[in-house]
Amino acid sequence: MSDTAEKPKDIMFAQALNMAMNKAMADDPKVILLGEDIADKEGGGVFKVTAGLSGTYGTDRVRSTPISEQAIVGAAVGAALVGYKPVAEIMLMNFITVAMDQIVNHAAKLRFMSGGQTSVPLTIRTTTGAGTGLGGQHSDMLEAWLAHVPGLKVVAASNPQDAYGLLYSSIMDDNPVIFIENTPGYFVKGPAPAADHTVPLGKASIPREGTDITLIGYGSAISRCHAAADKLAEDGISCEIVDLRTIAPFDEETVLKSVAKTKAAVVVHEAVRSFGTGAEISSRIHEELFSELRAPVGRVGSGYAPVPFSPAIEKAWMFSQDDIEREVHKILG
Amino acid sequence: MSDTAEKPKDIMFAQALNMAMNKAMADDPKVILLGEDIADKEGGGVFKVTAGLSGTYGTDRVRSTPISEQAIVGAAVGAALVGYKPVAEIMLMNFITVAMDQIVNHAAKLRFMSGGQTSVPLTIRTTTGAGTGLGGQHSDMLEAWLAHVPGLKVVAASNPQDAYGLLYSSIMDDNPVIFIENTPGYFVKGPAPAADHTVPLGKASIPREGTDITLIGYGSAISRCHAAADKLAEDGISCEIVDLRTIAPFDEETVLKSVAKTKAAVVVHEAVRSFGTGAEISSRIHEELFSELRAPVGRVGSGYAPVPFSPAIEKAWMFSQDDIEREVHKILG
Amino acid sequence: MASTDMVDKDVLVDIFTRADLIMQSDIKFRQMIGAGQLQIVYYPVRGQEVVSSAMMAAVNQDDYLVTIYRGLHDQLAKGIPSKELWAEFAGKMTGTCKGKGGPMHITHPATGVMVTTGIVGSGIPIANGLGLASQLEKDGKVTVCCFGDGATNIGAFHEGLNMAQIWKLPVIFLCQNNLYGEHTHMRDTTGSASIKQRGEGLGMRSVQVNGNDASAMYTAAKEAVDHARAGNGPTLIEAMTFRFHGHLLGDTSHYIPKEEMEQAKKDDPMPILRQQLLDLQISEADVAAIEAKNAAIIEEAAQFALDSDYPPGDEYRIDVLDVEIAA
Amino acid sequence: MASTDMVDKDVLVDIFTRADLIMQSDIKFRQMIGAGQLQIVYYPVRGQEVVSSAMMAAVNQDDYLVTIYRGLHDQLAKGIPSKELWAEFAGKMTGTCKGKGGPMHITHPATGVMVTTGIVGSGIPIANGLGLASQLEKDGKVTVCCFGDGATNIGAFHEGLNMAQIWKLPVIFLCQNNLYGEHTHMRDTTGSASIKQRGEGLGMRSVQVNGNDASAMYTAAKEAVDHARAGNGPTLIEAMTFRFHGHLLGDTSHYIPKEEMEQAKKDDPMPILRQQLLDLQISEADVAAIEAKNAAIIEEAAQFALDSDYPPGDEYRIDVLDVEIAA
Ligand SMILES: Cc1ncc(C[n+]2csc(CCOP(=O)(O)OP(=O)(O)O)c2C)c(N)n1
Ligand SMILES: Cc1ncc(C[n+]2csc(CCOP(=O)(O)OP(=O)(O)O)c2C)c(N)n1
Ligand SMILES: [Mg+2]
Ligand SMILES: [Mg+2]
Repeated sequence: MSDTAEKPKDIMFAQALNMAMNKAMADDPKVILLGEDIADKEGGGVFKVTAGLSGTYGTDRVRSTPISEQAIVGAAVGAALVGYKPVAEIMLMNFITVAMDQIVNHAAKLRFMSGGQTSVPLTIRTTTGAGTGLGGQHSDMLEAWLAHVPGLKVVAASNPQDAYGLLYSSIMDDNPVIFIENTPGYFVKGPAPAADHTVPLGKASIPREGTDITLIGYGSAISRCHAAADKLAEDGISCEIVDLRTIAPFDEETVLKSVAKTKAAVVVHEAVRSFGTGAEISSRIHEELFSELRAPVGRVGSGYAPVPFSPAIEKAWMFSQDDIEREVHKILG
Repeated sequence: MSDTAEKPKDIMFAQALNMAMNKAMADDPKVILLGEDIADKEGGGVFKVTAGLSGTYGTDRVRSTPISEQAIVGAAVGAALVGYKPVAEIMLMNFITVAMDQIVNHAAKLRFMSGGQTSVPLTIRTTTGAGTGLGGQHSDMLEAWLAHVPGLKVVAASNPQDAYGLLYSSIMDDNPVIFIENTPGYFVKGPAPAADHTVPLGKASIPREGTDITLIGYGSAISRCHAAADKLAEDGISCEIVDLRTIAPFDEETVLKSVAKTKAAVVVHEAVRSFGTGAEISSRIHEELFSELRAPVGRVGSGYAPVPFSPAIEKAWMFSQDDIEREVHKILG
Repeated sequence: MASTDMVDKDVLVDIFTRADLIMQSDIKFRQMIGAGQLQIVYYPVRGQEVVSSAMMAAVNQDDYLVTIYRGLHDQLAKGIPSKELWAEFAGKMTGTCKGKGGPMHITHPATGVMVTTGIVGSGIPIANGLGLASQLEKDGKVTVCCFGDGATNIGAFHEGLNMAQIWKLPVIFLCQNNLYGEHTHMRDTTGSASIKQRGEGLGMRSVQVNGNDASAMYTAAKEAVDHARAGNGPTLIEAMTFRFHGHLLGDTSHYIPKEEMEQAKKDDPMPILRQQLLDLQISEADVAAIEAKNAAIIEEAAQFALDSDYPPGDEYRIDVLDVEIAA
Repeated sequence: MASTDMVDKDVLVDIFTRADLIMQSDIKFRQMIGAGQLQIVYYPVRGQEVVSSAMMAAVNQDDYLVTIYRGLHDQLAKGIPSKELWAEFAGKMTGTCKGKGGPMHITHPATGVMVTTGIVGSGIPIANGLGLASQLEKDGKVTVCCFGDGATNIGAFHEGLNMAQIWKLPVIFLCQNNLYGEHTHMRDTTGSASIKQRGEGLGMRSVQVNGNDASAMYTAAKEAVDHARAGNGPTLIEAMTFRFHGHLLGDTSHYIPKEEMEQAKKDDPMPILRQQLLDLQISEADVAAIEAKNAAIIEEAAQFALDSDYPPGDEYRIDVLDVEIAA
């Protein structure tokens, strides 16, 4: 992953998502897509992630919608209740703020409140991430909110292969899944998945093994973890990287096993550090491995502020490779 | 607080809130109230918290609104931008899900995004809490979401005196404040505040001193912490209680000082434990006091499920005094 | 509101049978709660029986229903079994939702009761999804989506009706206009003169009808159902009605002028409908037999609810996800 | 759309002066971005100059404005100083918002520019709050709230218009209908025949006007402003217009039929308005002088933006709360 040079078979992250939806739609006629501008007439999505799908599967199954996020998610919930597997696109993650009721009070709860009579196998795809110069209302990482909601799964991929496997699994999963993409990451390339490549939900991966400390992250954090690990290796520090892939419920077993081995950890995410997902992961590690740890688990995240527009402030505010290295050095003394 | 017997001057929590708004409206003509059914013609609020205020200050300043939470919060944001101090009531906390955009993308960010040219001194009052038999969509504790949003203050009181002081401070504060009330707690009595009683935002209190372990909580957790502390005292365990009062940004100084003394802590809240506010508080304690702790910080919260309707399941799911005692015993060995 | 000829005798009997079950159930619930036999928050439906009975008489059991906290009349009219319904209200394991949902979240797919929501307006976007599924599936089903006058002030109403309209979804939006949202009169919250006007503003086929008149309500319902089944899209029905016992049990309706309440009770749809049956030469004995049968159903259901067990505490770990959550 | 007599010469000159500043600013932004001098996401406003210029000519500088990401024309028409505006677009410390807001979040209370939002529809409820403050304060101000056709599909539009209507707030809802929301034509997203129809459905005074016709637009704006200032409440103005350069810079408008774009460009409001001035015996020299003055303002502003410093990194800790956040 740290090697970003393009290889013959490399594909872009956005393309992997497109392939996953294509496969899901081919495999199961109950898979439908809903979202703003997602059909080809409207350009196949503002980031072209759904390009070509309405051509192949028709605009009955790939529907461009009005700017009505509550109606989009609600329609997906309703169709999911009676056997469809809708994939609703909420263009940017900040826009889930107008659809939280449908996501939290309905998608997440209808299975439970119906005593298991119904289920809501929908997937909500949404993208976000700073570094794009879009400012305060288009870049927030809000996964901590969703992770706190029982009944929702929250997923983020860090490379095209995982994106393919995880999105396919999300669509086929019988629970509501929030699938978080990274806007600047759409154009990052990586090895292409085999058509039958799968990644189960709820299982973290270990893309890099190491012995001195475990770096735990997901999505946009993973490339920075790799870069930091490369750099730290020069100082003789061996980092293991755990890519959560499913943020909630997360794979405690893999995390705890790794940290039990390295006896030190840093949790890394782009979201605001304060009250972020890193707090839960850190707490779980302390609760389970307190006496084995060499030092308290570190956390890296972005600063306590809305995402700033101006590049210089945005950079100072945002989590970085430097922050990871600094945190590792602090922990390992 | 653990003594709930009524004393001559005891008042109900709901009454303290009413008094605080009354004082704020008397002190400052810029204080206005907005919310569903809040004027006297409509009963002074479904829980009567605003009863009498429209009579005193008129329906221009105390406005019953349509069922339009986005419009309610939006109107409060707009009026706040030009010098008003609106108090918007979102009847139950689950309904903030339809107004999250106004709260998060606007109220919390406009000061920053305007480079400090404007500010949003609004207060959003909302109530919630399980144990009322209202089921999955009327009892959620969602403070962790709001705590994760830079620019918002999040407040919860545990007794009528604090409720009075904190609500007054929230209304007068120049930042947007989410003031979280507890539905079953409305009818709990406690000593009445003096008219000039104030409680600053951002300062925790220590309603009970102790030496063996610190129980940290807020709102509905505090009465359970007191009850557990009473019980644990019988086993010779001395608990100190920290009532955060302001959940975010929270008073790290008081928390860390207490735990530095007791060398053990449990964070308690009614919200779902997983990815709750307790995770942040626990993480901060570990980060700052790791080597001084006798054991990892414990956490008590509710289970990983929507709030169940049936009393038996609701009880099993919900955080409890027993859970606190069990956690303390686990930590102190 | 156009006046309508009276509908067929059989249909009226059908509507009455449903409406009487609702009325008696509502009375029984209020009695049992008053007597402390049930401890629940209850949203009375007395006064609105005919609206939903006439509506549901116009659809099939496998058509879908989405309703709200004040949904007892809709659920019963749709044919939900009383025993499981009562048990759910009582929080028992034998309830439709194993006691996990409760009165505000009744679900029973076997009778088409797909969602009951406690969030004002939120059923509307979900109803569209059911309608979308039917449209894609070409299964000929319609979805009935019930909500109140107050709900038409919230964003989801607007988004949902518009989406249904542009996609011609087979959904009937049944606004049961009882003039009050909690304690606030519609005139203080609604800029338009009617809810129908809002539907028209969204380009939707919209009708206003006296929902308490069984024939008028049934005719409006049937037309909307036929329209939807023919693939012509949604209808907004504004059914004028009234609620006699406040927003929830215990609410004294202090905000309703005395004369308004008196007039509404004079126009009580239930005795009117009963009299219509008698006028159509249905014998008092036949009507009484319907009532007796309903009473027996309710007695059995209430007893079943009381006799059933509460779910075990750790049920909360089941049905959160598709797999059980570890303790 | 009613046709209107031409408004006073002075007013037309005023409108042209604002509109030309907008047009030239838009051209300059696109040039500088194309040349790599600015690296920003830019929402072009070419084609919509007259709508906001005529609207803002009808209000005072201390009246309030709430607008959207595509807001450059509104902000300039409202009188925001070009230097600070350009500096903010460039993310500089000298910008209106010290570079923290950027193009999508321009604020400048001194000229009444209170909020610019990037969330579709969300300015509407906030505009009500400004209107509510004016109503309480009795300060006689009006609030202009700008948004697009696509925004009328979102819940906040519905809730906001209704609240303004029932409270008779002094707010003018200016829907700039350019027929497209991002890449989707209005006909595919909107169940009603017009946006005006939606306003009427909500009981609001609603007008549709050719926004590209300065006189018609000014007249509609003036009437709405007078109506609001007189305490008679809000107006929805649906101003028909078009955007010539896609949703954001780089968008090729592939989804717009060639003929539609050609026709729109033939109807370009700017040359039409310019010709109207000449027809009114304003000399070519006088018009050219206005244009030259605008060009100079823009040159100076662009240079100021380029020359200004970026904010220091730790500015992010300031203006989050009223007190500085610790590092
Ligand atoms: C989003 C939201 N806001 C507020 C409430 C609280 N609430 C419950 S019922 C109700 C009144 C609804 O009135 P109406 O739609 O007319 O239905 P009715 O109760 O009259 O049948 C309100 C405000 C809620 N449940 N959801
Ligand atoms: C709630 C929300 N959903 C989606 C978007 C993405 N988005 C930005 S602009 C836009 C189109 C808006 O169209 P319209 O209201 O017609 O305004 P125009 O851009 O044409 O001026 C969309 C969908 C958004 N910013 N906010
Ligand atoms: Mg009602
Ligand atoms: Mg548009």
